[in-house]
Amino acid sequence: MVTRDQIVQWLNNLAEVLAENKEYLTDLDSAIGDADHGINMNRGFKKVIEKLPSVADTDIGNILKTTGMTLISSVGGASGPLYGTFFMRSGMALQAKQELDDGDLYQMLESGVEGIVQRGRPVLGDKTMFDAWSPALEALKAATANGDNTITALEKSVMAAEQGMKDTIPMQARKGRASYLGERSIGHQDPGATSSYLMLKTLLETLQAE
Amino acid sequence: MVTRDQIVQWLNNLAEVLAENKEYLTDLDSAIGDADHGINMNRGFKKVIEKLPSVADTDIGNILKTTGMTLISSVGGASGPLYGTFFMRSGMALQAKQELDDGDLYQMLESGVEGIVQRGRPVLGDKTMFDAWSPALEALKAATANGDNTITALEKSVMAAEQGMKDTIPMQARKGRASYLGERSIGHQDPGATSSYLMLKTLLETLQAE
Amino acid sequence: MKKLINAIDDVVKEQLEGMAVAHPDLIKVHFEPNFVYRADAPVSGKVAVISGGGSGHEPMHGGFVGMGMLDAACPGEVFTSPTPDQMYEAAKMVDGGAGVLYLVKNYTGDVLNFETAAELAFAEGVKVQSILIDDDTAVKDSLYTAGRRGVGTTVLVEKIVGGAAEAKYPLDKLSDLARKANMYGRSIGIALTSCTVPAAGKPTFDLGPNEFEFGIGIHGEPGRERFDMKTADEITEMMAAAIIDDGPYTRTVREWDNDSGEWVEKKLTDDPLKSGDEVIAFVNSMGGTPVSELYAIYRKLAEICKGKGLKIVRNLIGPYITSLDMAGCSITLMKTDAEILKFWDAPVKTPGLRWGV
Amino acid sequence: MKKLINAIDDVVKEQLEGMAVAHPDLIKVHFEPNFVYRADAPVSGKVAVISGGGSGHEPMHGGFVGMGMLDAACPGEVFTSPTPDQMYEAAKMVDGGAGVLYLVKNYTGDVLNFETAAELAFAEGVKVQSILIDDDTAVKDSLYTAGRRGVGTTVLVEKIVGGAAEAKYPLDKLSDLARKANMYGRSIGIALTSCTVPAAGKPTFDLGPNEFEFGIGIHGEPGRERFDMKTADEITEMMAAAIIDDGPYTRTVREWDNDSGEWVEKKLTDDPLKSGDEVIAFVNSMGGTPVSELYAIYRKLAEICKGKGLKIVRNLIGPYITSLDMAGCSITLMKTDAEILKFWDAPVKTPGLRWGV
Ligand SMILES: Nc1ncnc2c1ncn2[C@@H]1O[C@H](COP(=O)(O)OP(=O)(O)O)[C@@H](O)[C@H]1O
Ligand SMILES: Nc1ncnc2c1ncn2[C@@H]1O[C@H](COP(=O)(O)OP(=O)(O)O)[C@@H](O)[C@H]1O
Ligand SMILES: [Mg+2]
Ligand SMILES: [Mg+2]
Ligand SMILES: [Mg+2]
Ligand SMILES: [Mg+2]
Repeated sequence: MVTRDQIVQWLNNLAEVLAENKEYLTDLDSAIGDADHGINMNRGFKKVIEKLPSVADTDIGNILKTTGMTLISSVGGASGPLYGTFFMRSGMALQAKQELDDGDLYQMLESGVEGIVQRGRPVLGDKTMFDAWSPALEALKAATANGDNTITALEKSVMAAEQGMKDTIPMQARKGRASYLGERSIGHQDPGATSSYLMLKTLLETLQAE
Repeated sequence: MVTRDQIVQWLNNLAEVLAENKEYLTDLDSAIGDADHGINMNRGFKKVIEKLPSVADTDIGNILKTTGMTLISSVGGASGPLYGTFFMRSGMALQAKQELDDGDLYQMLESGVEGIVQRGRPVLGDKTMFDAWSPALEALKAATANGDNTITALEKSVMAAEQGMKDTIPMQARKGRASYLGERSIGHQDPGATSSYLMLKTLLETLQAE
Repeated sequence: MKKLINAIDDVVKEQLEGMAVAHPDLIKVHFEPNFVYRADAPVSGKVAVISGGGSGHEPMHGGFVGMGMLDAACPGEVFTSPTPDQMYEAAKMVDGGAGVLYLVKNYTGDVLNFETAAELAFAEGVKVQSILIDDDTAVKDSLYTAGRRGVGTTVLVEKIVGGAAEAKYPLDKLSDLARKANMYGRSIGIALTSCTVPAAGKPTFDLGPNEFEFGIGIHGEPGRERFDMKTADEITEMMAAAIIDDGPYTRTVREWDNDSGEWVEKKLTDDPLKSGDEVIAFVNSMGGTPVSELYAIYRKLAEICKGKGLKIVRNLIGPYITSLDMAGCSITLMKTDAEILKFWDAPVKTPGLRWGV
Repeated sequence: MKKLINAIDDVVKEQLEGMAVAHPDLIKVHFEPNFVYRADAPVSGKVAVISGGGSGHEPMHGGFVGMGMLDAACPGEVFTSPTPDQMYEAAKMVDGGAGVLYLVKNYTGDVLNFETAAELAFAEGVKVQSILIDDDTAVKDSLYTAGRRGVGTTVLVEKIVGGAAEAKYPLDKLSDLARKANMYGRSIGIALTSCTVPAAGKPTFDLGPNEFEFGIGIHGEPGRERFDMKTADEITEMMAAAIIDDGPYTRTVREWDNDSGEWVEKKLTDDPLKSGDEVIAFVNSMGGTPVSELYAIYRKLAEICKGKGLKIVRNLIGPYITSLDMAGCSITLMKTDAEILKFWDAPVKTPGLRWGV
């Protein structure tokens, strides 16, 4: 079972991780984008951290929705509406929940990723955050079907996300700003796939910490 | 006696010397001015060379006046009207002359320098071309009074001009663009004093070549 | 990095404050969320024209707010799309009852954020439309990319649509004009240097002392290709060819249906320029290139257009859609007709563009 | 050096050609000698206002030729004063019978060449006057220097005097206005980078990555002092202080006496700005600094002026008197009165400045 406090802890940890990786993500974005992804994510999650205390004792659905709305109104760029929608949708899928079983956890991520797909319409191989999420979701589903416990299943999912993130390196971008570079986008890791991997990895580490 | 052809030769040689020293004069001007003195002088004397053939068989006065008018209408900047006036005045002092005795030669330079003074109103120590001309004129006058022949007298004059030029190095400019630099103008040789020295030195070398 | 700025986090805010104190007769600035709006907004019975995008392109968009052009502009962080709350609050502030037209440069971020804003505004009972600007011929196709970027044509569309809005065009007709003007416009940009994003502190890309980037956007992205430096004439020829020889361009855009309250997809194809066309020629500085060099470009461009049978009937030359301190320029050619010319010539009074009043 | 130019010797000529094809409705360009003049010149019964100077300051002066501003502008080579034949031929072209007023920036070269031109024009029977612009507070005294340089105030004087000339001010009254406006204006400039003169091919001076020059002119000259880089607010404070705390300034100018046909010397002293004064505030880019940064400067400048009791009644913000591609800016404050304001507000229609028509 994942508790409400663990979700809050995840978001707090994520803010820290994104602050630490601000330059790294920005550097990735300067190679094939406009050098702001780390700055964007950091600005957004700083705002999330400011907002969290006021909703931390409501339910998980509301916490995630608030996170999504905060990201939407503070990040801007492509990642703002994409991650904003991710959290809005995951929150909507978990209305009134105070804790999550394995099914809920999968539901949370799947709904979030569905939100990304609906907004950005990425397909596999476009060299976007979706290239990290899609294999991560599949791995999580397979592991759960396999009877793995939450942590083990998430571990497999994070490994898949990492692989998916790395797989973006040889891809030629077809969505977002990197697509303008055509072949020159090849050879660089997608910043959004990287932040998505960090998101999932931080969730795992938060749950492991208990 | 200085012949008309020698005067024409002087102007031709001067054009060459100024072309060779284009970068040198410009570098001097970039230290305390606007990095164009060599470019200006070169542009002007290229035009003079174009014009010369059409007046080369008139008289020295006319040749010098044409030189002056050409400089005025092609150089611009401070040096254009100053050197332009120099040649206009020297030409006016030598109306109808076909050759120059020592007195005429002095007259030519003195009238020219008077023109500079009238236009630019420099005084000694202002760090301008006048700081080369003034001692040069004095030395020429003294040498002639001393009974030196033309070449010897001019040699002394050139040496004085060189010294005058070098003496501009420690001066703080009080005229022209370099004056804006205040104390920062100290330690640099004045570009206009340098081109004036070259002018006189080329006259000497032209006369020596016979 | 040397810039006339204070704390990096305050760059956008302080520039907006400067605009507000400089032009109180023309504009007002709202903070949190940030937007610039007409001092006399809302203008009753007039469609409100709103644009926006990342900061760093000044005078666009904030400098184009005022009579005859934009009703509001929403500035994001430097090179980062603004957020839906800015666009939505701006719409509520300037809506004069005749609806709101969003002019959106085609970048994933801008498109996604403006879509959300349009949905929010519609939900509040405001009639909305959102027209995409996508004119950058450096992006070849829309199938394997996010589609052509919105660049120089944006300035021209904002002027023309702003003029028509002032003449009380209703929302549908105004949207048609905006769509047409966008489809009539084509652009290409080059960079002699990178720009430096204040928050990054260093140039976004490196260019050798003898290189230039061809086919850049306006966000310091590297371009389509890198070449050894060439003369102004040669560069102008390459740029003009990119625009004039460009084939038909097809893309699918999403526009809002105010009846069904849903997005509908439209497939749009614009035709190449052809001999006999009358055009507005726009030679733009990316920020670091002085206007004198733009005239060298314009000189050659005029010659090329003449040779190709394109008649330049109006022009605009200067820094209007910039990329911070980047040295470089862009060329936009927009085909015109009587309607476009009429509203191009219409009076405009904004901090960045002013004539006829 | 990377610039959008062709052969270095053609830089000025080709930029003029570009201007000519870009603005045939406003201006014409004469070559050999080079000058830009109003398309409708001569305007009968109106004093012709002529300025000029080295190229590299665009849009000044050629961009300010047109209705309500200059009748002609004489561009020299880059940073080199034009020659008397340009000024004299321009005068003959635009003289509408009411005489010619030369507006001359105070540089030795400009002064000497314009003096010759005035003498030539007078000899041809044209009534002339020549008014000096010398507003750069970076130059402290006029005794041990060539006197204050003509910088930002030039743009304002050209606009104001151009407006009054359009209103048919006679030559004497127009000269008085020009002299007054010059004496009301004070400026200071800073550079974040050098500029690069095309013919020189390399930056005129070197500045470290963390340095700026204070008190520069507009010709790539180094400034009065070099400092470690500071914030926009700190730099604005230094600049504002240089202007506002500047004491009375005295110089001797030479003006033309049309009766005696001779130059007469005049000793002029202008008063410092004082609390209660109304001013025009002009924040200018040296070429490489984008307008967004100018607004950061303007924001602080407005605050300082308020604190000092100076009321900014008009402003101008943008690249108007530049130094090629130099990054940096200048501030000009000009005291105003009803006469100055009236002609500042008067309609103007030039390539570089346009309002009211
Ligand atoms: N259409 C899309 N669908 C999914 N993800 C996208 C899409 N477009 C861009 N992205 C993601 O957004 C990331 C860039 O985010 P960011 O740099 O914050 O925004 P911007 O590109 O507006 O500057 C990319 O690395 C990519 O992963
Ligand atoms: N008032 C003056 N009187 C005499 N010589 C002067 C005066 N002002 C400047 N000069 C000379 O002119 C030279 C500069 O010439 P140049 O660089 O061609 O013109 P500019 O200063 O207009 O760029 C200086 O080095 C100085 O010798
Ligand atoms: Mg980015
Ligand atoms: Mg010089
Ligand atoms: Mg961005
Ligand atoms: Mg010069």
